[in-house]
Amino acid sequence: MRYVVKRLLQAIPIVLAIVVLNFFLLQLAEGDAVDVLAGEAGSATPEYMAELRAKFGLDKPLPVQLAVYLKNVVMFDLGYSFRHDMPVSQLILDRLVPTLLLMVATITLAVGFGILLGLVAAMGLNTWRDTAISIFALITYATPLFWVGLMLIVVFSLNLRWFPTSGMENFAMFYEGWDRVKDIAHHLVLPTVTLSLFYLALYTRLMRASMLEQAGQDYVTTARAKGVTENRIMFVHVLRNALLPVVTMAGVQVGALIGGSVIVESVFAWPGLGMLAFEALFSRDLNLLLGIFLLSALLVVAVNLVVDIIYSSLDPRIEVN
Amino acid sequence: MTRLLDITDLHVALPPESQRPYAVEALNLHLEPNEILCVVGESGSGKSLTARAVMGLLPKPRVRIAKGSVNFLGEDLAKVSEERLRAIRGSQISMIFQEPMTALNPVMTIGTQIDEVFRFHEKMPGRERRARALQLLTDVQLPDPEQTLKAYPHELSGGQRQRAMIAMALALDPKILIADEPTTALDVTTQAQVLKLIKQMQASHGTGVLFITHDFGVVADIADRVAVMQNGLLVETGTTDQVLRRPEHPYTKALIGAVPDLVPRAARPRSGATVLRVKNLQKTYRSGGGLFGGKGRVVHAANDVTFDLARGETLGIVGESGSGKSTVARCIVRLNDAEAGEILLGDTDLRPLGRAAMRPHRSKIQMVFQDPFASLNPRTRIGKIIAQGPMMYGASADEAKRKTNELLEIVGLDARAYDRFPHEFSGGQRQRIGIARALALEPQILVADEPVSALDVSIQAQILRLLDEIRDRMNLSMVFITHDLRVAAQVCDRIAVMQRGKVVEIGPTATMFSDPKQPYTQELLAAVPGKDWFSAEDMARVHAT
Amino acid sequence: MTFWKLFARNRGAVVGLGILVLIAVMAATASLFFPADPFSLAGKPMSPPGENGFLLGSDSLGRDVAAGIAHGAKTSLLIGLLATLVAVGIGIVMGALAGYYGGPIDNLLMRVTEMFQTIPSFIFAILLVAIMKPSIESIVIAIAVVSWPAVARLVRGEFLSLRNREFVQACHTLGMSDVRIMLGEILPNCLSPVIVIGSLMVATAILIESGLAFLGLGDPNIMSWGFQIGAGRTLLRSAWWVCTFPGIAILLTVLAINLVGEGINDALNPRLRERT
Amino acid sequence: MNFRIWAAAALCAFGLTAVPAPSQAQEAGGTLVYIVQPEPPSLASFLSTSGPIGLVAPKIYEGLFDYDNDLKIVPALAESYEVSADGKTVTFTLRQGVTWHDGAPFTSADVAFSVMEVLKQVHPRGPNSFREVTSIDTPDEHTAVFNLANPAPYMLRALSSYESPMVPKHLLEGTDLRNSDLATSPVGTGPYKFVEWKKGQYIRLDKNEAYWQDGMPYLDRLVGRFIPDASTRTAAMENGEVMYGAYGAIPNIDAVRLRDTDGFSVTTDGYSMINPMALIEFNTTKPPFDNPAVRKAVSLAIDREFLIENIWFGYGKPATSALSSNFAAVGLYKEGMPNYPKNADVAGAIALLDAAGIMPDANGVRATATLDLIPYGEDWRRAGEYMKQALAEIGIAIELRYEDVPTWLKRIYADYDFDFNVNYFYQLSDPVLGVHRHYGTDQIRQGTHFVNSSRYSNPELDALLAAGAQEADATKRAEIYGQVQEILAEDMPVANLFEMQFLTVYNDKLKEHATSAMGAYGSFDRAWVEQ
Repeated sequence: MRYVVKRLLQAIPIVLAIVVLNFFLLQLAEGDAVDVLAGEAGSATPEYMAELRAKFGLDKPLPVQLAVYLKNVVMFDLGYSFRHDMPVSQLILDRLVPTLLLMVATITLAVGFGILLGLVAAMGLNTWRDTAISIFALITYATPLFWVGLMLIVVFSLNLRWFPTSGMENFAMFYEGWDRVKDIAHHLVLPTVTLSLFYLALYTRLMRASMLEQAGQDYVTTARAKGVTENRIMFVHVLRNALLPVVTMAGVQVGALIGGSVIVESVFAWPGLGMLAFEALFSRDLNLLLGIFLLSALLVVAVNLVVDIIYSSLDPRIEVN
Repeated sequence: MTRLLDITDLHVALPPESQRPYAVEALNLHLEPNEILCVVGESGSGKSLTARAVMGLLPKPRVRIAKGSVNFLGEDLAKVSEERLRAIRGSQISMIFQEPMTALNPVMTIGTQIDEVFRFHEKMPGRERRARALQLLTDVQLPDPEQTLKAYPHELSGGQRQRAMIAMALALDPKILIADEPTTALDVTTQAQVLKLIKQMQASHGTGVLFITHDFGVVADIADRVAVMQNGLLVETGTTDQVLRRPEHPYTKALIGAVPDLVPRAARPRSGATVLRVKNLQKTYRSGGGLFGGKGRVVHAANDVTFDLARGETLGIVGESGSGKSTVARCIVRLNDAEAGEILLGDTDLRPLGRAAMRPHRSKIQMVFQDPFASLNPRTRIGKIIAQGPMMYGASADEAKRKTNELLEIVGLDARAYDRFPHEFSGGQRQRIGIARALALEPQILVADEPVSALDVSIQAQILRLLDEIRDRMNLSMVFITHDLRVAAQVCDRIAVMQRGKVVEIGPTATMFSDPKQPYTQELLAAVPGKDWFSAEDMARVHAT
Repeated sequence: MTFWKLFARNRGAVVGLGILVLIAVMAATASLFFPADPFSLAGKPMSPPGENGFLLGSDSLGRDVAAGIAHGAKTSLLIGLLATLVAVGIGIVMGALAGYYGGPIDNLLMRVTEMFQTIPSFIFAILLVAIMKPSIESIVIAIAVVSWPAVARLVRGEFLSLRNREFVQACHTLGMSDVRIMLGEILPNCLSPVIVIGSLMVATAILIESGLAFLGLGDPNIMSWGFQIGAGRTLLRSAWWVCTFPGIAILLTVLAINLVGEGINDALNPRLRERT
Repeated sequence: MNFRIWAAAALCAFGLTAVPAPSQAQEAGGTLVYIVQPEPPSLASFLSTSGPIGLVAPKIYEGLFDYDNDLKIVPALAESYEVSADGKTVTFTLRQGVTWHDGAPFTSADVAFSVMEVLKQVHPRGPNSFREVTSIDTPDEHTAVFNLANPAPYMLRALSSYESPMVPKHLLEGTDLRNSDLATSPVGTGPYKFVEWKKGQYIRLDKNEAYWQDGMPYLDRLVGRFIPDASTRTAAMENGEVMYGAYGAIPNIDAVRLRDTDGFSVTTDGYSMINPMALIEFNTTKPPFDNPAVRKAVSLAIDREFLIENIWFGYGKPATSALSSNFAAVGLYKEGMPNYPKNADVAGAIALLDAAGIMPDANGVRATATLDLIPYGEDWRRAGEYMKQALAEIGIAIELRYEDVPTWLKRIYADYDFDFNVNYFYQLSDPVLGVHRHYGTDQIRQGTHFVNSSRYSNPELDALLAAGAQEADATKRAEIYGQVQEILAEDMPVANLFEMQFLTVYNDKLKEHATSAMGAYGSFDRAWVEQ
C-alpha cells in the first residue's frame, strides 16, 4: 500500500508537467474555442465572441489561466468543457468505460495471442510454423490500421453479416441487462481485432526472441540435467522467464494504446477517449484535452503499477517496496 | 569392481567453421564407483564438453558426438534415445555447474526446483517429496531448511546456492555426479567448505564424481584420480599422487610448474622513499532509500584504510569478494571518490582534487584491469588505445607512435599489433596491451586490480613475470589487488588483508604466511586449496624435472 | 565473419534489402519514368488498373496512381529517415547524458522521457502537427518528438552498463574528458542496438505518416503515400486501386525495413548468432 | 406584384398545402436510426445554426411555420397570419392546445419572448431576420402581433424551426441564455421529446405522445448516431444499422453506388431553403487578387463541370451568377452573366491576364498565391488540388494550405492573412439573408465569421443592396438584383463555383422523410418505417 502511494506521489510531477507542457503548446495553436463555437454557429459578432471569451476565462493572462486550472486540478476539478457544455470529468468518465473495454480487450487479445504465437514460433524454430508466424506478424504490423479496419467491415459486416459495422451498442434496440452485455461484446469484436493485430505482431516477435534467449540460459541446462521433460522446460521454466519482457512492454504500450486507438475509434465509431481528444483538439477545447491528457497519464501510471505488481509476482527478484 | 562409466574413443564434433574439427578427440576415460576423477585443463581443452557429452547436453545439432561410446553400466549414452537419457539424467547421473546463480531458475523456489527431480523420476506423494527435500537441505548443511525450501535463488548466498544445487543433484542418490567447475565462482573460504561437502556427500553415498576444474589446488584437495586434457586430447591420466607429484607429460609439467607457489618468495629490500600514503580512507555505498524516506542499506566499502607504499615496492591487497579491496584501488586512481581520508602522492592529497586539478596527477598513477576482454574498447585499434594517453599529454603523433611500438615490444607483442583490433588477440595478449596502455604515461605507481584472475594458469605465470620485469625495469611501485594468496605470495613484498572494508592485518609477505596474527588471515590461509600438496619441497621437485 | 556474411545468412533480410533497394531506385528514378508532376490530371478519372494507359489506375481527379507511388516513395522514405534521424539524435543526447552522468541528471532526464512516454503518443503527434500546420517538416518533427523516448531509454541502458566497463575506466585514469569518452569511447559501442531500433523506427514513421494522412493531416502540396491513401480512402469501395496500391507500397516498405532490421539485429547481436 | 399581392399569394398557397396527402398507408411504431455528423456541440438551436444541431433540434422545437418543397408556407405553431396593408404589422394566430414537453401550455408570450429576448439577442442570424421587428404585442394567449419598422417580406421565410425555433419562456426567462440547461436537454413542442445524449455515440428522442397533430409522429423513437468515418457511415447504411444520412453524411461516390443498389435511394430534395454555393473568396486588398482581371481569370480557368463530375460525382450545378439559379423562382436570378463559364476558358483567362499586363516569367509563372481550403472534408481538398493544376495552366502557381477549423477561421475572418480561399456559403431563401453578407461594406466585420472577408467595398453596390433589402415590389427588386449581379460578375470579389446539391441517402423502408423544404432540418413528424 505504501508502495502504491509512493508511486502515485512520484507520478504527480510528471502528470503536472504534462499538463503544463500541453497547456502552453495549445496556446501556440491558432484560434480558440470561441472561434470554433462562433464558426459553427454560423456567424457571431466580435462583441459576442469577446463576451464568450470572458465567460470561458480566455481573456485572462496565460499564467492566471494556468494557475486557475492547476488550482482546480488539485481540488480534483477538471473544469468545464464549453463546447460540450458539460463538466470535463463527466465527459471523460462517460468515455472511460468504452476506452477501458477496448483497451483491456485489445491488450488481452494481443498479449494472449502474441505469447501463444511467439511460443509456437520459438518451439518450432526455423520450421514452416515459425516462418508462417513471422510473416503473419510482419504483415499485420505493416498494414495500415485503417485499411485493416475498413476491410474487416467490408468482409465481416457487409458480406458475411457477422458483426455490426460500428458503434458500441445497437441503438435501435437499447438492450438491457445480459442482452446488453452480449450486444456490446458483439460490437467490440471488430475494433478489438483491428487494434490488436498491430500490437500482436510486436508481442509475437518479442515473445519469440525472449523465448529463444531464455532457452539458452544455464538454468535450462540444469533442468535438462535433472531429467525434466522438454515440455515442462518450455512451459514452466522458460515461459515464465520469457514473459517478463513481454509484461514490461505491455506496460509501456498502454500510453500508446490510448492515443493509437484514434484511428480505430474513428473507423468503428467507438466512443473512446482517443476520438474525444481528437475532437477536443480541433475545437480547441483546452480543458477537455488537458483533462484527457491528465486522465490518460494517470491511467498509464495506474497500469504501470499493475504491471509492476504482475511483474513482481512473476519475478521474485523484484520486490514491490 | 565394474566401471560406472567407460568413455571410449569419444569424438565431439564442432561446427564446420570452427578452428578445429573436434572439441574432444579420441578420448578414453573411465570412472569407478566411489571415486573422484578430476578432469583438469585450461580453457578450450574440451573438459566441459566432455562432461556435457556424458549428460547428453551438448548444444545439438551444432555440436554433437561424432564417434565413440559413453558406456554407463552397459548402456551407450551416445546412442540411447532422448527418452532414456532423460530418465537417466537427474536420477542416475546428475550435474552441478559453475555459476549457481544462473544455473538455478530465478523465478522458481528452491523447493520447487528440488521437487522437480522427484516428480520426474519417482512416483511419490507430495508430502514425502517435501520430507525428502527437507532432509536433503539438512544434509547439505543449509541453515533453516524449511525457510530455504521456500526461498528463491536470489535470496541465498553463492555458497548456499551451490549447496542447494548439490542437494538437488544428489536427491535421487545418483551413481554419478558431474561437477563442472563447481567452486570457481566462490570465495576461497566458501570454496573450501563446498569442496568438503562434496567430498562428504560422495563418501556417504558412494557416488562416482567426475569433477571438472582448472585449478590444481582443488585437484590436490579432492581428486582420487586425475585426467589432464589439452586442446581436446587427453594427455595424461593417473592417480592424484602420480600426476601431481610425478607428472610425465610436458604439458602437465608446465601446468603444474605455472601454479604459483604458496611459499612466498624472498622479500626484496625496501627502499626508504614513500611514494604513496593512504590515510584513514573512508568510502561508503548506500543503496535503496531515496527521496521518500526509507533507510537504505549502508555498506562500508573502505573503512579507515591506512597504508603506505614505498618506491619499487609491491603491496598486495588481499581479501574475498566484498572486502573492499577493489574499492580502495579505485579510490586511489580516483575512479571513485572517497568521502574522507587522505591519498598523499608525494605531498599532494589527491582525494579532494576536482577533475581538472586531478588531471596533471593522472599520469603518475595508472591502472591495470582484471578483465582483458572488457578493458579494451572493442572498436578502437591497439595503436590508438596505447597512444592516446601520451597524445593527450602533449606528445606528437610520431612520438606517441614510436613510444607505442617501444611499449609493444616491452610487453612482448609484435609491432604489427598496432593496427589491429582487440578481438584479434587472446586474453593474455590483451592483458599485455592493457599493461602497455598503463605504462604509456610513465607512471610512478601501477595499480593492478586482479590482473591475472581471468587468465589460464600458464598465461597467468607469463603475465606475472612480465609485471615483475617491468617493475624492476621502471622502478615502479605497485598496488596489487588479488583474491589469490598463491599469486600474492609470488608477487608482493608486503600484504594487506582486508575484510568488510577494514585492513585487518598488514605486514611483509613472508611474515604473513608464516605467522598470521589475525584469525581471519589464518582462516584465509587455511582455505587455500591444495596447500598440503604443494609444499616447497614438492614444488622444488617439479621444477627440477 | 564479416557483417555482410552474417547478414546474408538471414534469407528474409536479403529479400527485405532487395525490396528496399528497389523502392529506393524507384524513388530516385521517379522523374525518369514519370516525368510529369504526379499531381497532374493525366487522364480519365477513376480508370481501373491497366485501362486508359494507367498501369495502376487513376484516382478521382485522373491522377496516375503509379506516378504517385513512384514520386511518393521519395517523400515517404524521406519522412521515415528524417524523423528517425531526429529521434535518434535527441534520444542519443538524452540517453547518453542520463546514462553517463547518472544521479540527479539521470533522474531529471528520465522523468522528462517518462513524461513523453506517458502522453498518448499518436494524439500528441496530431497535436504537434495541428499546431505547426500540416507540412513535411511538422510531420517529421511530430514523429520524432513522439519516437525519441525509446531511443533515449535504450541508449541510457547501454551507457549505464558501458560507463563502468573497464575500458571506459581506463580512459578516466588517462584523464580523458567526458565528452570524448561519451562520443569516442562509449557511443560507438552502443550503436548496434541503436541501428536496429532506428531501422524499425523508419518503418513506424512511415506508418504514422499514413495514419496522420488518414486523419487529414498530410501536406497537401507534396505527393506521399500517406497523401494518396488519404485521397483514396473514401474511394475504397468504388475504386479500390486508389488506396490499395499505396497501402501495398507502405506494407512492402515497412515489411522490407523490418526484415532488414531483423537481419541487422541478427548480424550485430552476437548472442543470437549461434542459434540461427 | 406589390407587397399585398405577394402576401395574398402566400396566404393562398397556405390553403393549398395545409393538408398534405399521404402517398401510402403509414405504419406506426418503430425506431429510425439516422446519421448525425459531426456530433453537435449542443442542441441549443436558438444559439447556433450549426448544421448538426439542425439535424436534431427541429425534431424537438418547432417554428411558427414550416415550408414545403416549393418553399410555400405550411402552418406549424402559427395556424395563420395576416400582413397589414403597409406591411408593418404581421399578426399570427397561434395553434391552440399545444403544450411544451414538460406539460406547460404554449402561448403568445412564448412567441414574444422567443423572438424579442432570444432570437433577436443571441441567435446568429436572428438579429438580421428580425431586424425590423420593434415589438410584439400579445393581445391574447393565441395571438402575436409583430410590429415592424419597415416591411420585411423575407422575415416570413425565416420562421422555420431550424431558423427561428420557439423556445419555452417559463424555462428560459431570467436565466443566462448562453449557459442554459436547455442546451443539452431541450424542451420544445415538437413531435419528439429529448431523452438521452450519450456523448460520442447517439442522441435519443422518443415520441411526444401529447403532440398536437393527432396520430403523429408515426415513429416511436429517433436515434441520431455519430459515426466519424465516412466509409463506415456508408457501411452502416448498407448494413441497415442506419436508415438516413443527409448533408453529405454518405460521400457522393458512395451515394452514387447506393443509388444504383436495391433498397437505397438518393435525393437532393430538402435543401431548397439553404441554397448552398461553393465559391472562392479573394483577398481584394493585396496582390495578386487586388486586380479584378486576375480574379476573373481564375473564375474563367476553373472547369466547373470537372469539379462537379469528378469530385461531387455529378451532384451540383455550375454557378452562372452571384446569385443561385434557385432565385429564379422569385425572379431575382439574372441569366447570361459573363465570367462564369461551365468549362474552363483558358484562352480567355490568359487574354485577360495579358491585357492586364500580368506577364509570365521565365518559368511561365505570372503570379503566385496560397490557396486556403475549407477544412470541412476531403472533397474540398480534392477541389483545391484540382484548382492548383487548373490555375497552373494560366500561370498562377499555387501553394495549398489545409488547416484545422479554428486556425482557418482565424486566418480568413480575423487576421485576413490569406490570398484566396475555397469556401461555401448558404445563400438561404433570400439574398438579404445569405448573399448580402459577402459583399456589403458594412459586412467587413473583422472577427465575425462568414461575412465579407474579401473586404470588397463598392458604394454603388452598397446602395443597391440597401435598396434591395427594403424593396417590396418584386419587379423593381429583380431589377436591383440584376444590377447587383452585373457588378459582381465584373468585379468578382467572390467567384461562385457551383450550386451545391447536398445528398440525402436513405433506406427505402423509410418513407415521407422529405416532406418539407427543411429536409433533414425538418421535424420528421410524418416519417415512418416499413416494418
